[in-house]
Order: sequence, then structure tokens, then C-alpha cells
Amino acid sequence: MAIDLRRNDYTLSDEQGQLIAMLRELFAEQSPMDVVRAAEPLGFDPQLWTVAQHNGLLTIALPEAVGGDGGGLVELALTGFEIGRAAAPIALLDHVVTLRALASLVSASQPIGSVDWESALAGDTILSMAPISSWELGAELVPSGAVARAVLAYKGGELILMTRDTNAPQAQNEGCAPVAWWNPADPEVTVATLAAGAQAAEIWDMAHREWRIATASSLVGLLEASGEIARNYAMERQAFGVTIAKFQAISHDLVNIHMDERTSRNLTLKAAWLTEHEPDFRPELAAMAMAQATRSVLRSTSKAVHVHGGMGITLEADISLYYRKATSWSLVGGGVRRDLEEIGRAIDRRALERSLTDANLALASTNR
Amino acid sequence: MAIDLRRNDYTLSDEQGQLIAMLRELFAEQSPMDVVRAAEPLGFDPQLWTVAQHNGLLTIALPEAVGGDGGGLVELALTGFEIGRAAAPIALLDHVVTLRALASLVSASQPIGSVDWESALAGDTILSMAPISSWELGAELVPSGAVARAVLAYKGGELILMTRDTNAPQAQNEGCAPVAWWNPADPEVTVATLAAGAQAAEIWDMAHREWRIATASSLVGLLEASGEIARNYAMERQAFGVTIAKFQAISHDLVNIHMDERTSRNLTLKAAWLTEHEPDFRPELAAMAMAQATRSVLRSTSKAVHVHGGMGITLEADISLYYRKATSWSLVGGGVRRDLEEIGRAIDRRALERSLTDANLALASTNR
Amino acid sequence: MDFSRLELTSEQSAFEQEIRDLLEAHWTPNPAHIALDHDRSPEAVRLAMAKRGWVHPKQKPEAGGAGLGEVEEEIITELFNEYFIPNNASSDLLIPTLERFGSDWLKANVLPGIRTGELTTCLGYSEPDNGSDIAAAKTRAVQDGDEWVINGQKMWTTWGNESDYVFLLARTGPIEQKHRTLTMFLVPMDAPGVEASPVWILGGGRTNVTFYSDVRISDDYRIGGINEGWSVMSEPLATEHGAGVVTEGVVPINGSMGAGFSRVFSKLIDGAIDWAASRTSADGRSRLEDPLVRIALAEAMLDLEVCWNAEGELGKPMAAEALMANADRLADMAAPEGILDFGVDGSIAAGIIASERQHAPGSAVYGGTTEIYRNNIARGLGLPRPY
Amino acid sequence: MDFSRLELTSEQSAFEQEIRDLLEAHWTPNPAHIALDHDRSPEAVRLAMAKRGWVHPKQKPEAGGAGLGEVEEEIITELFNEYFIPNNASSDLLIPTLERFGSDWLKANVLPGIRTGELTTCLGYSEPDNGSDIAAAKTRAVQDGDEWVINGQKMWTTWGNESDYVFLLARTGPIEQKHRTLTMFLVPMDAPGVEASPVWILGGGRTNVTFYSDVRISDDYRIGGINEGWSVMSEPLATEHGAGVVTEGVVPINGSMGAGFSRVFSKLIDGAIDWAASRTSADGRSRLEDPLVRIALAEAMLDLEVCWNAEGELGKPMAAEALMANADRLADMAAPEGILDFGVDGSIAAGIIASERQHAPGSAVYGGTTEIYRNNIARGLGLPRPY
Repeated sequence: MAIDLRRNDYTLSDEQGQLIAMLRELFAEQSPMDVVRAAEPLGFDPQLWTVAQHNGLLTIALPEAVGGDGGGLVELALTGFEIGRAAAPIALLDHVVTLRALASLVSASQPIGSVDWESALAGDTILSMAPISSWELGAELVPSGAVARAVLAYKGGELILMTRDTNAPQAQNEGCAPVAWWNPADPEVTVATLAAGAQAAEIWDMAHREWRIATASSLVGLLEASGEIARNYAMERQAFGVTIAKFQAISHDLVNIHMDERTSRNLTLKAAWLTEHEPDFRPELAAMAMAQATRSVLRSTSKAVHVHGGMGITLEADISLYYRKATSWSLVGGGVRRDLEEIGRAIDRRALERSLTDANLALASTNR
Repeated sequence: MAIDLRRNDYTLSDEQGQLIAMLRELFAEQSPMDVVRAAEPLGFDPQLWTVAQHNGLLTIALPEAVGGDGGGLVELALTGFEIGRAAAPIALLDHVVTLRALASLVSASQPIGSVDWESALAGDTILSMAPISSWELGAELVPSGAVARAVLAYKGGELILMTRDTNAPQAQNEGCAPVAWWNPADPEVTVATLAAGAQAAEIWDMAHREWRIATASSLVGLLEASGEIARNYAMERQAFGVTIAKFQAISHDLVNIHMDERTSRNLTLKAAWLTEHEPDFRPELAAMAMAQATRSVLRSTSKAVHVHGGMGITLEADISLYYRKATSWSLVGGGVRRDLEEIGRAIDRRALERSLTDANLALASTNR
Repeated sequence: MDFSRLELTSEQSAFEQEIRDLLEAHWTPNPAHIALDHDRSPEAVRLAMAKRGWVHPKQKPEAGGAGLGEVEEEIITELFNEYFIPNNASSDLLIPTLERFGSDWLKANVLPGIRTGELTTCLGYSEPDNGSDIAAAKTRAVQDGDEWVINGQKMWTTWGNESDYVFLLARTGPIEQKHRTLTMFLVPMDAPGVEASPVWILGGGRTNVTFYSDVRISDDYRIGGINEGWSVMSEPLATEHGAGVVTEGVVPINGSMGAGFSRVFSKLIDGAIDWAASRTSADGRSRLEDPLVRIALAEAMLDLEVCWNAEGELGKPMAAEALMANADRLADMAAPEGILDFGVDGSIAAGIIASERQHAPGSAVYGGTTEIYRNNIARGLGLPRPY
Repeated sequence: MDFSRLELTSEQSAFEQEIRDLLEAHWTPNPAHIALDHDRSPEAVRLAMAKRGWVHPKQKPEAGGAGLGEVEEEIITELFNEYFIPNNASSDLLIPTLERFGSDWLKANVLPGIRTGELTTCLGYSEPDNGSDIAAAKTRAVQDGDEWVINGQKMWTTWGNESDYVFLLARTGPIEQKHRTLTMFLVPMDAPGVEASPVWILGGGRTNVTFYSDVRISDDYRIGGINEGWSVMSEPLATEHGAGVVTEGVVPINGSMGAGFSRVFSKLIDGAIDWAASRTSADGRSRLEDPLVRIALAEAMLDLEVCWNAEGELGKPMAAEALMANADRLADMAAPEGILDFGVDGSIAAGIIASERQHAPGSAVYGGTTEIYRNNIARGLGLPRPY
């Protein structure tokens, strides 16, 4: 048996570094806290969407063949990090992931379902997808469903595109995520079947994985911003005559938040790269990135709130806004439980590999 | 609907206080650390067993009708606390729980299976039971199985008593618990059926609940002793010029250990009292006590080891002995997972109660 | 030990019915109202209770109470819980302070109303720049003849907008001397210069920041000696923390806050069970049969039982942390609908899962952060005060 | 970024085969041996590796190495792991110290052997009365002519019983001056008066307490200036903590200890999977299909992947805590057989679940407690040194 080694290189290219800088500056200017708050309860700012359109944010992570700039999942994740850091009220990630999924079906001649590709590419028609559709019947909550006019879903083995002429009403939530109920049976919804059988399953599986990675990246951004806010507060806030960062219980909580930040970011980038370049190698990585980002952002934004003492639970505090966003953004895809079930794929693969190597099972359990 | 109030009184009687004092003194004298260590790897000291016999420890928690002193489950739990605090190498709890289960079957005229009641009552024949037998087929690990000559089990709807004329060989484990494999099909094992049907199920259910409470109490004892050891060490040990108990990370770990100690002890006592006096009220309490004692003793003895720094992981340190005992004693009954499944009883009961009250389900989920 | 069922006497059963009638008369139960541990009792209910001496039921009638026992006290608590009515009207913790340290004038003119519950109180200890570090208070009280002039602001004055008086801790000497230059006053909230402005918190609840601008009050409103405010304050605060809870074997052992959070926790579990029982998985089975849902519910029930067994000062931090952890775990099980607010199309469990995730973080700071609690518990264990 | 498969060059493939041949020749794989993160490499293997410059493979041949790259380094690590051979032979962290601070005599007579790995080293920093607080060392070195006389004892001298030299931190001035009166020496373990006596730890591993009684060594054995031992020591210690791990994009980012613990963690998961695949529940289904077993395994795999993504100094504490938590969780799933030792009738997963529960607590203290790591990480974040 020959050894199987892989590179383990997390370093970003200069271009990727510049992308981060560009995005961070843009969102700092265009999506400061007052813009985020003003966009609530819907959680979407049409103005900001226009900015995204004009600055080409929608096409960063699209293949050139379909009119994109040739960026991939890593670039999409980097975009997600910055969207999360700004808690930007924009439905960009769901839109781009859906564009990437549809890209394989694009043909110049005809529209996809009842959606015109150029209009979608330009962002004049907002797209989204229904990550839980494969295991839910009938109606379901759709991320960005309150602003999207077309939603990609997978039902009964078919890849379908649901469209409507009006926005679906938002389903209110504390994080003010623009989620909405979509139901294929709804008379206002038109359903077109895009693919079936193996092709549909394959497109959906990849789309679902990309959605997990993109969403994970936005959670990582929320997490990183929350960590910074908590560290800064702990450095300034005085209690009992010293800065509260001197107290080990608080200091170590800040370290634990940092651990969540770094591991979630690294894992999301690794999952993005491998899902794009070697989709058949460890397909569970997307679910792992999503599960880690979810549990990290929930426990760490909650810790970050707590580090603020009473100040943290006031709605006027920025940290409580990040916490609210985290509670909604992290669960629209079905929660960690669904991710863990997906990770189960890896158990079966590993069990198979193990059974191929000799003597493992003999050692596994002395037969009685 | 009338309100349903209960008393919530944890105070012990003077007699119970005296029982604790007597046991603590006895184990301090008869089961100091060197005795505990000398009794390893078997984890049973015949000398200590004789002491228990002569001091009437075996009959404290037995009904007077069958030759006991009239004590109940609370007295058994108090005994378990002290056994655990001393990490005493004695199979007393399994023996007494089994005696209590058999008591209902005692008739002066004939032996139970091939076991003579008087001999068992006197402790000349050591008994135990197989807590996992109801969900395991064939062979199974039996607590105290390496020192018991008779084991109560529940197989295929029948209450059976397995006996052997020699001790079963111990199955080695790091905590040096005297567990052993027992198999009804083993030629050295004689099997007698004691009861079947509803009677068997009822006796087994109560025996299993009492085993959980008794075992939980021994874990609580391990936990309390570990907490004391860790607190004392943290008060004495100096680092960076101060006692390490001054460091908040250590101080709060000690507080968390204390929280585990108190809640596990209180819950075990509450479960003992209610299981004895109102067996049909919240039958899940025994599993709750066991689950809480298990997760508490594992995380807290591990914390107590860690508080000791490197010293904690040396085998010569008492705290590492308590940790080893905890890792074995806590899982011989099948682990927390089994307890949680048992607690599931409460979910179904609560769901039924809820469905009887109006409007709950209407609120549960807006119908779609 | 005794955990047996309480057979109510005919008087106690009648008492239960009286309370039910009173609540039915003054309140419409609202299953979506879950901030029971935070909100103040509705005024109509409180005044009706006060008239009967039921706000502080165990106090003697001549002390504004009804001379009742723990059983009646627990009946009241349980029924408020059953009817989803916040039960925060008591000034229990502060009455002993007033009796012991209050001026004769206060005892004659204010204490009686506070005893019955017709008059309500709130706490003015923390300030914007100091939450846990109360001894760092900056709000000043300067003596001017037989009056005091108060200037400053207080934070976390919960119920400050609906209380008659505030227990105000003010600086009456050099701030460097920290807790040795603090004095306690009972300030009327309607005194000129007092203003409570709302601070909204996660989950939508309200607390207040209160401003004191040249508030002039007579020396009659002073509680205890000048510069002795720290000891005046400490005693009830210790009680609030649940230290030395003495019961007659009926009420919970986990302290008022611990028990309050645990009751909300219990409603959270009930809601989750209702949800699971009402939903079917894609495979057509009830979510109640889903092994992972069952384990999550079983762990929640276990955690709740543990909270009821967390005595005294342990009760509050343990209940707060259990509430946060389980609200998240149950929300995950019920995802994505678990994030929807009550009343929204498709929302579940009366929105309690979603709203508890917002309320719960507050439970870890009310009345002192979980770190402060652990510091206190450590000292109770004989450990040195941690850094 | 690049996580692609490494296509080995023919040289690298040949190198892999050479290592395999060497290991096959000197070692019989023992799947029950899991203290890979703790034990020292077997001498026969180490000497065979040393002959080829493979103990420090990346060093230049003239520096005792083989001038190889990260790929070859990783091949060695992976193969030792595959063959269940402890790979603790390196003095990587200390060679730079010797090169920079060692006396000419040490550089000429000892350094070469340490570079090749023929000579081995251990650390003499901690003492019985000070674990984390190394600057409190009491072991004294007193100058006597051009010799030093050393008296005292050191704790946690892991491999002290099988090393040629110990890096000894000794007190050479008033103890009140803590880290300003410490000096570093390289003491031969066979010097008269040096004795290493075993300290057995959870899981059966060995470390040592070493006694120094009137040990006389020449001044040639001094490393760095008198009273400059603290700075001499600090640099490699920081590296051991994983700070500033620089890689060429091949080796793990989670530091040597973090990676070591993660490899053991990986074996733990493999063992648990083998167990689940080999057992059937009472209902006749494979335990691998049990939803709760699957969730426990999935969480373990997730935690492991997270450990591989915990860079630098984060790697060790996170891996240690993940190892402890998952060993317990998997033991619970496999209860009661999960408690049985390897080789015992009915033991499972090569006993790895049972023995990792005993080994794991050590991983949280080796090379510094998780608290010390967090203190360091906090300072790396620009936070003040916590109390």
C-alpha cells in the first residue's frame, strides 16, 4: 500500500488578498451598522444590491464561459466572509450559488424555466435555492425567499425552478433574515422542471454543498466581527479597577472565540478549495464547514454578548445585532443535525476502506 | 383543573445523619487508600467484605420482613455515597440491590433458584445483577460479576438467576472494577427461571431502577471526594507566587465541580425517595439520577485531575485513582445513552398529558 | 426527606380557587408571553392581590401580608405560571432593609404601602460605567440643609418606568474610598428630575437607564447611616443571589431566579414536545419518534431536573446556562421553522423556541453575571477570592 | 491555496520504500500501541534512521541531516504513524539553541551526535514544586573552579531514563530574582549523581523525576551566559507551543503536538468505526446504522477535521480537549465493553477507546497546561496577560 500525501497550503494569492481588501472597504462604506439596522426587519437593502450589481460582486465567483469573472468557490467564500463581517443586508450568496448551479444548464438559445439568464446574471432577477427541499415535502422556508423571484429546489428526484411575479411575504424572525415560505402547489408559483434522474441529483448535490460553504463563510464573517467587537470591549471596559480582559474567565472566553474563528475560517476555505477542485474527494467537507461554522457562531456570538455583561443584551449594542443575525442565518439550512447526517457519508466510506485493510475487524471486537 | 403540589424537602433525619457518620468513620478506618490500592486489580477486598458483614452493612437497606433493618433506598444511597467517597473495593451495592429484588420472591420453605436466602442475606453468597441484560443477547458484562456467585438477569421476558460454583474471571479494565462476562449458555452457569410475564417485568423494572440509583450514589461519592481533593490541592499548591485557587480558570472549574456534586447528590436522593415511596410517579427519575451522576463524575473527575496539573496524571496521586474508578464504575450499566433512552418514557408521558390539555397542539405549529 | 403529594386543606383549595377567580377576572392568559422571569406583574393583578395581602402572603396581616404559609405562596407562584402571568411584584428582599434601616418617616409613610404591594420598588445600583462593580458608583448625593441633591444616572433600572420608588445607592464622599462612601436612599420616581428612559433588550423586553438631575429629597428618604450604604445594600443582594435559601420543604431550593428561569425552561420543553408531536418527518413518522429529537428532549428534561436540584446560589447560573444551551439545541432540532416568531405563518411551539434564544442570554447577567456568581460560590467554598 | 494530491517523484517513492523496509526490519507493528504521542522511538529504529540522517531529515548532511524537504519529512511521519511507531526522537527544537549558545566544546563533541540523532536529549525545566511556573526553579548550580556542582531535582523529565543528555535549567543566583538568575546546562545523564526514577502516569506511560546529587560537570557543558538561561530556554519552548509554525504547504498547520494528538484521535475514530461495523444491536442491525452511534461518530470526525484546521498554538489545546471529550463520548456509545483493556476477552477497538480515556488527560498538560496555552494565546491576541 503506497502512501497518499496531500498538500496543505492555506495561503491566499495576491489577487485573493486584493479581493478581500476591496470587499472590506466597499462594505465598510456601503453597509455600516446604520444601513444594516435601517434594512430591518426585511434584512435586505435594495440600494446595497444595486451597489453590488454596479461593482460586479454578482459575477466574481462565476465561470467566464457564462459571463462571470472566473472566480470560484474560494472567491465566493472570501466574499461571504466580508458579507458576514458587515452583517450586510444582501441576498448575494444565495443568488450566486444558484447562478453557479444553473450555469451548467445555460444555453444561449432559451431561458431557464421562465427565467432569463442575462437578467439573472445582471441581478435584475434575484435567485435563491431551497437547501432543505430534498427532505421536506410541500411548503418550505427558503433563504432569501422574500426577495427572490426564482428558487431552485430538488423534489421527488427532479431539479425544479419555482418562480413568482411578486415577492413572497417574509416569515418574521428575530435575526431579520429575508426568509419566506415557498410552496410548489401555491397558485402564485410557477414550476419548471430543469432536470431529472442522475443529472438532477448531481447538480443538486453540488449546489447544496456550495450553498453550505457559502453560508458557512457568512457565519464565519459574523463570528470574526463578533470576536473583534468583544476583544475591543474587553480591552476598554474597566471593572474592579482593571480592564476586564485581565480576568482569566473573560480572557479565556475570548481565546475560545478566537479558536472558533480560526478553525471555522480555515475549514471553510479548505472545503471550498477541495469541493471545487476535487468534488469526489471527501464530499462531506462542505457539511463539516457548515456544522463547524454554525456551532461556532452560535456559541461564540453568545459568549461575545456575555463578555459585554448587561450591555451585550441591549438591542442598541452592535454585538446583540450580530447575535440575532447568527441565530437566524445559521439555521435556515436545517441546522447542525442535518449536517451531521450528511457527514455520515464519511463514516460509511471509512468503514468500507477499513474493511478492505486486513485485521481491523479482528481487532475491533473479540468474537464471543 | 386543580393544582398539583408536592413537598420538596431534602432534609435528612437524625438517624440518617448518624448512618452517614458511622459509615464515613468505618470506611476511613477500614478502607484507606492503601487498602484500595492493594485490592487492585480485582477491585474487591474480602477482608473489607467481612467487615461489612460483621457491621451489618448488608442488611441496612433491607425490609425487616426478610431479615433486614428496615432501611430503604435512601439509606442505600447514603451507603453508596460513602462507598464512593472511599472508593471502597467492595461489591456491596450490587449485592444489596439484588437482595432487595429477590426479597419479593423469598419464601421460607425453599431456596431461590439454587441460592440459599440466609446465605445470601449473610453475605456468604455474593449476589449481583446484569443491568444491561434486557437489551443484550447471550453473554454480557456483569458488575461485580467477578466476585458474585449468583446473578439476576432479565432475558426474553423471564427473570432468571444465573449461578456458578466458581468465580467468573475478571474482565480487566483501567478502573479495576470486578466486572466479568456471564453467559447463560456457559456450561459452568446454572440458570433458574424465577418469574415470567408481568411479574418478571415488574420486578426487573424496579430492580433496574434501584441499581441505577445505587450506582449513581457511588459515583456521587467518587465525585465528592474528587472535589475535596481538588479544592485542597488548589488551596495548597503555589504557582507564580500565589495559591492556584486564585486563578479564575481554576477557581471556576472548582465551582463547576461543586455544582456537579450538589446537583448529583440532591437528584440521587430525590430519585431514591420517590422511587421507593411512589414508584409510579416519574419512573424516569432513576435514569435521570444515573445519567447526571455519570456525566458529572466523568467531566468533574477529569477537571479535578487537570486542576492538579501534571501531578494529577501520575498514578501515585489519589485523584488519578478516583478518575480511573469513575471511568469504569460509570459505564458498567450501559452508559448515559441508555439512560437517556429510558428518560424517553417521560417524553411520551408528557406528550400525552399535553395532548389532553386544550389548544397546545394548535399553538405547536401553524398548520400548513 | 419528603417529596410526597400535598393534600390541600379545604381552606387551601378555597384559596386556590380565589386566586384563579382573581386571575381570570384581571388577565387573559397568553401562551406566547414567556418573559415571566423578567416582566413585572400587570398592575390590575398586583393591586387586586395587594388588597388581599397576597403580594407578600407570608407576612403577618399587620405587616401587609396575609399570614399564609409556603403552601399558599407556592399555590400563587404555580398559578401565575399556569396563567402565563409575570409574578414580579414582590419587594420581599427590601422590606427587611426598610424595617431595619429606614427612617421613622419612611416606616410611617412608605413602608406600609410597600408591604401590601400597593407601592412598588426597583433597584438603582449599577451604572453605565459599572455593571458588576457596584462599589464604583458615581451618582452623587450632596447634603443641602436637611435635603439631599442627587445627580447622576443608573443603568439596569428594570421596572424603573413602572415603580413608585427606587432604592438608590449614591456617592456621599470621595469616590476613591469606594464602598465606604456610599449611602442608600429611597427615591420617589415621581420626584422632579428623575427620568427613566427605556433600554430595549434581546427578545424585546425593557429595562431602563434612569437619570437624576438635581433631584432634591428630604433626609427622611435616607436608608441607614451616611456612608453605610454598602452594608445596607449587601444583605438583600445576598438573598437575591439565593444564598441561604431557607424553606419549609415546599418551595424550590434553587432560589427565586433559578426557579423562575427553570419554569421558563419547562415551558420551552413543553413547547418543543408539542411541536415534535404535531410534526411528521418526510418518512411519515412523528418527529416524536425521531431518535435524535428524543435524545435532545431527554437531555433537556434531564437538564431541567438538574436545575431544580441546584440549591441556593447554584440555581441561577446553572438555570441560565441550561436555558441557553437547550434553546439552541431545540432550535437546531426544529430548524428552520425554529427561528420563526410566534404568530408568524408556520411558527412553532408558540414561538417559544425562537424567543427563548433571544431571552436566554439575559438570564446569564440579570442580578449579576454568571462569573460574579461563581466568584461568590468559590468564596462560599472557602476558596480565596479569585483575581 | 492548494490541497491537491502529491504525486511523489520516483526518488520520493523510493525513499518511501526505503523507510518501509527499515521499519519492517526493526519493528513489528502493534495496533494496541497508541501512546504514539508520548513514547520515544525504539532505539533500533532511531539508530537506523540516524545512520541515514533521517532523524532530522531536513537538516543538511553536514549538519547531521539528509537535506530532504517537507515531503520526505511528512512521509516519515505518516509511515511511523501507519506502523504504530512512536516518532519522538527529534531534538529539532533544541539544536538551534545549541548552535547559537553552546560552548565550542559542546559544538565539537556533542552537537554532531545530537544532530544525527545518535545522541538523545530530554528536558529538565519543571520541578516537583513548580510545573507551569518554570522560573521558580530551585535546582542549584554552584561554580567551583571551572566546574559546576548541581543539586536538586526535576519533574516531568520524560525520556530521562533513555536519554544521553538533559537540558537542565539551574539556579545560579538568588531565587528571589526568578528568571534573572537561571542558567542552562547540557548535563550527561550518565554523570555520577544523576538518577532518573520512574513516575508512572494514567494509561501506563512513564515519565521521570530526576535527582541531581553533587553532580560535577565542566563549564564546557554550560549553554549560554551565566544567568541568561531564561532567554536560552524561551525560544525553543515557544516553538514547542507551536507558535509561528512555518510550513512549505505540506505538513499540518496545527503544530507538532497538535498533529500528534490528532493522529491518535484519528486512530480512536477508526477503532470506533471498526467496533460499530463489527457489532450488531439487539434488533439485529449493525451498530453502524444506529442513529446515535452515527451522530457520535460524525461529531468525532468533525472535531478531528477541526483539529487539523487549528493553526499554530491553537492546535495542542484544541486537540487535547477534543481527544478527551470524544474518548468519553465513544466509550459511552460502546459501553460497557468500551471500558475493557486490549487483549481482554471481549475488548473492542483494540482497546483504544479504553486506553485513550486514560491517556487523554495527559495531553492537556504535556508541554504546558491548556490554561498556560490560553494565557499565551491571549497575549498573542494583544490582550493583557491575564491574572
